[in-house]
Amino acid sequence: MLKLQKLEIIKQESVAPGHQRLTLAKGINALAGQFVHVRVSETYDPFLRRPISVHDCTEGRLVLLYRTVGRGTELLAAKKAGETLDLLGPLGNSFPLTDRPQAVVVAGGIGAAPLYYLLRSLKLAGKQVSFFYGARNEAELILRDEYRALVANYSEATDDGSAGTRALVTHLAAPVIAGLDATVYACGPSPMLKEVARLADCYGRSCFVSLEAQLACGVGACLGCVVPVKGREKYRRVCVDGPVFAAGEVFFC
Amino acid sequence: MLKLQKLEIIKQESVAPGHQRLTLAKGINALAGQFVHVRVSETYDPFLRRPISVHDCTEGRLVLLYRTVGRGTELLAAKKAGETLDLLGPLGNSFPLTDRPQAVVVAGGIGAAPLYYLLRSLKLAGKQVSFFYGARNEAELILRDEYRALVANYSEATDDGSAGTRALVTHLAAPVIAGLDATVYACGPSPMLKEVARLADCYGRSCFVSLEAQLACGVGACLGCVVPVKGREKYRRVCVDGPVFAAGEVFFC
Amino acid sequence: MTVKIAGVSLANPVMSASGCFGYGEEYASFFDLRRLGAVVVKGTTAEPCAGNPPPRMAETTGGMLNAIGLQNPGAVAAREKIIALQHYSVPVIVNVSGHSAAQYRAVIELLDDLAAVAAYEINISCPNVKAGGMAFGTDPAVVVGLVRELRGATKKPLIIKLSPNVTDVTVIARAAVEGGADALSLINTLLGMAIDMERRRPVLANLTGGLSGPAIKPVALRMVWQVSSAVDVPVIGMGGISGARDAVEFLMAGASAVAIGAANFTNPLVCPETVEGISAYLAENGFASVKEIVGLAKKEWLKMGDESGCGKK
Amino acid sequence: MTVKIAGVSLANPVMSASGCFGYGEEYASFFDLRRLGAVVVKGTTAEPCAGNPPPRMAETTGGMLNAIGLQNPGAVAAREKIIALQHYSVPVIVNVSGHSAAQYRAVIELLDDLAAVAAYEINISCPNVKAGGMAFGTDPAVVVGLVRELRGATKKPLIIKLSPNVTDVTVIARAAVEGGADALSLINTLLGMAIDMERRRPVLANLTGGLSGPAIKPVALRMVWQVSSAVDVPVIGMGGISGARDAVEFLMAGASAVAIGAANFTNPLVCPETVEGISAYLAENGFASVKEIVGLAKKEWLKMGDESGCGKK
Ligand SMILES: Cc1cc2nc3c(=O)[nH]c(=O)nc-3n(C[C@H](O)[C@H](O)[C@H](O)COP(=O)(O)OP(=O)(O)OC[C@H]3O[C@@H](n4cnc5c(N)ncnc54)[C@H](O)[C@@H]3O)c2cc1C
Ligand SMILES: Cc1cc2nc3c(=O)[nH]c(=O)nc-3n(C[C@H](O)[C@H](O)[C@H](O)COP(=O)(O)OP(=O)(O)OC[C@H]3O[C@@H](n4cnc5c(N)ncnc54)[C@H](O)[C@@H]3O)c2cc1C
Ligand SMILES: Cc1cc2nc3c(=O)[nH]c(=O)nc-3n(C[C@H](O)[C@H](O)[C@H](O)COP(=O)(O)O)c2cc1C
Ligand SMILES: Cc1cc2nc3c(=O)[nH]c(=O)nc-3n(C[C@H](O)[C@H](O)[C@H](O)COP(=O)(O)O)c2cc1C
Ligand code: FES
Ligand code: FES
Repeated sequence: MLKLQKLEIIKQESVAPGHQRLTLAKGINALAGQFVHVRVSETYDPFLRRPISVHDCTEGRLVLLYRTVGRGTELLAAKKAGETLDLLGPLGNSFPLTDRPQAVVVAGGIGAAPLYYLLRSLKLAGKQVSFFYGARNEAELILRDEYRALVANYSEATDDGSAGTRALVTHLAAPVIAGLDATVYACGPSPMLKEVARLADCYGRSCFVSLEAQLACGVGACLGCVVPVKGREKYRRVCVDGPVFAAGEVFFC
Repeated sequence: MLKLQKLEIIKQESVAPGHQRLTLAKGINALAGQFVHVRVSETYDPFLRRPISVHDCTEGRLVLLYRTVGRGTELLAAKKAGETLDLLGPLGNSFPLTDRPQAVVVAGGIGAAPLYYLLRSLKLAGKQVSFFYGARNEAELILRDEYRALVANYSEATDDGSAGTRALVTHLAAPVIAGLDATVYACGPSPMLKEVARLADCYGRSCFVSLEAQLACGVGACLGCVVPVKGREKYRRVCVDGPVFAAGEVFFC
Repeated sequence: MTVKIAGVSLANPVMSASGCFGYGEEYASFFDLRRLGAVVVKGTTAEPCAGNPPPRMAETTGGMLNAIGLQNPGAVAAREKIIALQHYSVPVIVNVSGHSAAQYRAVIELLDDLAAVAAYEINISCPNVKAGGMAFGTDPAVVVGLVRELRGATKKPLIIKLSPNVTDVTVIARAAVEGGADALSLINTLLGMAIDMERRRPVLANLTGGLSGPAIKPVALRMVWQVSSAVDVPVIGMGGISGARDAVEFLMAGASAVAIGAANFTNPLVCPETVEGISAYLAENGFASVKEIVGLAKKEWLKMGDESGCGKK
Repeated sequence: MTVKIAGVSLANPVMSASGCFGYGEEYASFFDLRRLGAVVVKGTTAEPCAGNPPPRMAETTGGMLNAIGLQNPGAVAAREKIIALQHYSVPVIVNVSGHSAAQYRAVIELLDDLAAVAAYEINISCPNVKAGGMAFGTDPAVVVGLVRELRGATKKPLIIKLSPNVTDVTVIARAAVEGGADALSLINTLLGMAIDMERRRPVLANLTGGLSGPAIKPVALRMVWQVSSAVDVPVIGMGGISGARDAVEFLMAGASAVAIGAANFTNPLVCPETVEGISAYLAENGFASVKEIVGLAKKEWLKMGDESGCGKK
């Protein structure tokens, strides 16, 4: 069901400084964890598409949540409601559900983006969810009220204590991962993922992480987006073998 | 007085299919024949600025008239009132006034753009002006009513006879160049300029033509925009030695 | 729209470039691969190859660097993928890579019985493999020897893929033809580098990578012109082609067919769109076949004289 | 911000690249030329040179082709322009071109008494002159000979400007140093071509031209890294620099100073903006001098080890 299409932008909101939420017209049905590959310019500068996770999806209506970190995301942020967006997707695999009734979800910064839809999906599947949201400071706990509204067990951590506990989010999550026979999901910076993976491994929890890499094709053809994995295969592609990987499978750089 | 500045776009109008008129906020004072060098994108694709003649100028307010022929001019046309434009200018020399009380002005297609301001300047200088406006068809006689309103002696020629006389504009102008001791000015496609120059030479009229070339720097530094000239110098730069040249000085390609 | 390259008949002159189209399966979900002139598959080595460590890619202005390092499943596994491609009844060209003549030969021997393989493209120009690879592509004596050896290994057409990272590409082109090449393809990527200012180190784990995309088109056009003027075998042109306009320029510069690489990543439909665009161009301009525009710019160039400094001296 | 190149002290590491800045006068109306590390003037030949017929330029994706063909007023007229530049008390580096060793030598002899000339940049790499020019830049024996001869002609520093259109740029770099070069500058333009589809012929009257601009940056960075690793003299890096970020990347790759060419055309203030940007970068990151970041990426690179396939093997 790979699709290349142009969808109208329904809404483009600035939800926090440097963070945008973009709602698209109906057209792509995606699962939590998948992403779309967006052409941000009609020229060749920038040359490549930009991958953005599905933040939410209802009846084929995608919502994206993204941080403007460079020219590509800035060009995306400059697009207005009514304009169309050239999209490839949905791409990639999705967060797997397991037979465990409990789930622990850990987000670091903009890594929260794909986890919103995961939280919704886990709830729909009847799971009991604990969500840990970490960021540098209060301002970077993007859409915290919406995340908080979604789950009963919501905890926050910031590096500077401006919101929630002043701690690494993994320190907050550690006792729960240790104590609860839950499936663990995480998305965020590499050191955070590495620590979540270590904790999950330590307590024998199955754990899934969503990874990032520089993508080119986004469809598995160029072999540019690989991450090192354990075993004979050595490398796997983030764009089609991921972005979600079993934590035990990958090396964290 | 070379200036690099950003000026607000006051108005961006489509005056005919594929033709735009753009009015800028106060900031650049130019003479008829000069041009501005416009950065159409903040990226490097397209890489170079685009030269556009001054269509009109009153008290530092520039008006540009341009045809969308490629990506650069399309990007320019996509800019809206309220946005700013990165401009270099005014650049180049201008149409010289002579001691002759009569002037013949010949325009071919979008070559009319800089001649509007020239017609106004000639009138202000008290000259008697005959204007010949040629194009492929009626639709390409851009802003014909405005040009017509400006001069008493207005004549039109089209290739297909859809407006004015079905003839080459040079055929219309020929008897007047022959019969009138006037200074001749022209802007348009190369074969037209060549013919105007030939006629002017034939009857001993001084004649000035505005030339085009692919520009890079626009300020005389790169030597990329030269046209072949007669005499020892061999080449002269369109951007600073022109765009207006004495017709007898240049070779027409 | 048909063209014949090295004895292989193609429905049109547009191919996918090696390494940018996998073994075809990924793009088969976007369009019918029959619409292509040929599918050129990923660089295939005798043994499976894991490729270079990541990061393998960096975006650059108007292009990208890659240092994939020839990751591929090896010729034995590639057989299955090539057989699967038969479903689309599109000519398959196998891009062959190796670190020694023996390794190149081994790939051909492992695949030569496959009717699905229409031709081999011998990659003597990959900048991302350390032993051999690029060395093959820069020394004319080595090129003659390698092509001759492979010529002896198969009856199928041999297309030699040239590196742009040389002082004079026509020297290598002539060497390949002397060795028995049926056609030449060019250009492979330009050797480049990217620096990560924040991390204060090279972006690519392999240090250098190959530059492709629209940025390199002028270099590619120049080499296609040079090589197609220097040899009598057909040239497959590539390097920065992103649509029919670019493709027509390459044909006019002397290419008999074209391949599209990195542009697939930006626009997965670029190949079929290019086919349609060339077809429309030919029809609108009264050309009866692709052949009529091959090298057209050279003919015009020869006709140009000195017109008082306007144009050619 | 000061740097010392081949014995010349510069207020900062940013120069204008030859041919993109005339003799300085055009840009003097945009900013005070004192803000530059040095002005490198247009390629100057012994006799006046009219250059190539137009069209001389073509825009390409992320860059441009030029075939100016060394139009310049000749060394005698250039004297006046160089003397005029003294008003700005900025070091002037004269880019010297010719079709034979004798012609190069003649330029130096005509200018050597000028105190305003801080150094010569010997252009052995212009792709747009037919006799000589590029030939000088691609043969190591010729390079040693030429540099040695010019070394004998002047006491001023000699900067040799290298061509990227070679198989191994370090071979030419070593030859230049062997001949007596005080510094090397690179890269000159990549040889390219553009085709005009409508007119069905090459865009440039000269057929080929030199490619510059952001498109070539990855090739330039790679060569700067290679050459600065291969020789002990300072390297002036250029090719696609359009701001402080690019400049810092070149410095980290091993350049001791940088030059900016085509980007001046897009942004006439790019040179002073780059100076300010580098200065801000140094301050924000706690570097006391430019020197501290020269080659920094190499140091980081050497430190990188294999971390389970993440990063360097
Ligand atoms: C599968 C996937 C899903 C993603 N989902 C989201 C999301 O939901 N929201 C969001 O804000 N971001 C997401 N990202 C990251 C996003 O793709 C990058 O931030 C974006 O591509 C940067 O483009 P730019 O032009 O703005 O920045 P650039 O100017 O290209 O670079 C700015 C910085 O971002 C880094 N960067 C550039 N491209 C990538 C990339 N493809 N992946 C990671 N880092 C990159 C660069 O190294 C640099 O440090 C996702 C990435 C992947 C691979
Ligand atoms: C001094 C000067 C004044 C000009 N004034 C006007 C004006 O008032 N109104 C107007 O409509 N146009 C004017 N032009 C032409 C205008 O600059 C070009 O049409 C424009 O640059 C094309 O850019 P593009 O990206 O849209 O087209 P491209 O995609 O770059 O090219 C489309 C077509 O335009 C031609 N072209 C591209 N650049 C130039 C150029 N710099 N000069 C001439 N032809 C070019 C190409 O060969 C091609 O055929 C002027 C040109 C010069 C040199
Ligand atoms: C990601 C990637 C992988 C490539 N792999 C190969 C390869 O395996 N063998 C080969 O001969 N060329 C390979 N190439 C080179 C392309 O086939 C092509 O020659 C080059 O990219 C120039 O064309 P382009 O600008 O259209 O991409 C690769 C290019 C890219 C971008
Ligand atoms: C229009 C133009 C003219 C040039 N003329 C010269 C020259 O006379 N001598 C020379 O050594 N290099 C010349 N160059 C090469 C530049 O100095 C520089 O090496 C090259 O353009 C790469 O840098 P850039 O990408 O910043 O332009 C010229 C480049 C351009 C674009
Ligand atoms: S981005 Fe091409 S394989 Fe993943
Ligand atoms: S455009 Fe550079 S000299 Fe005219």
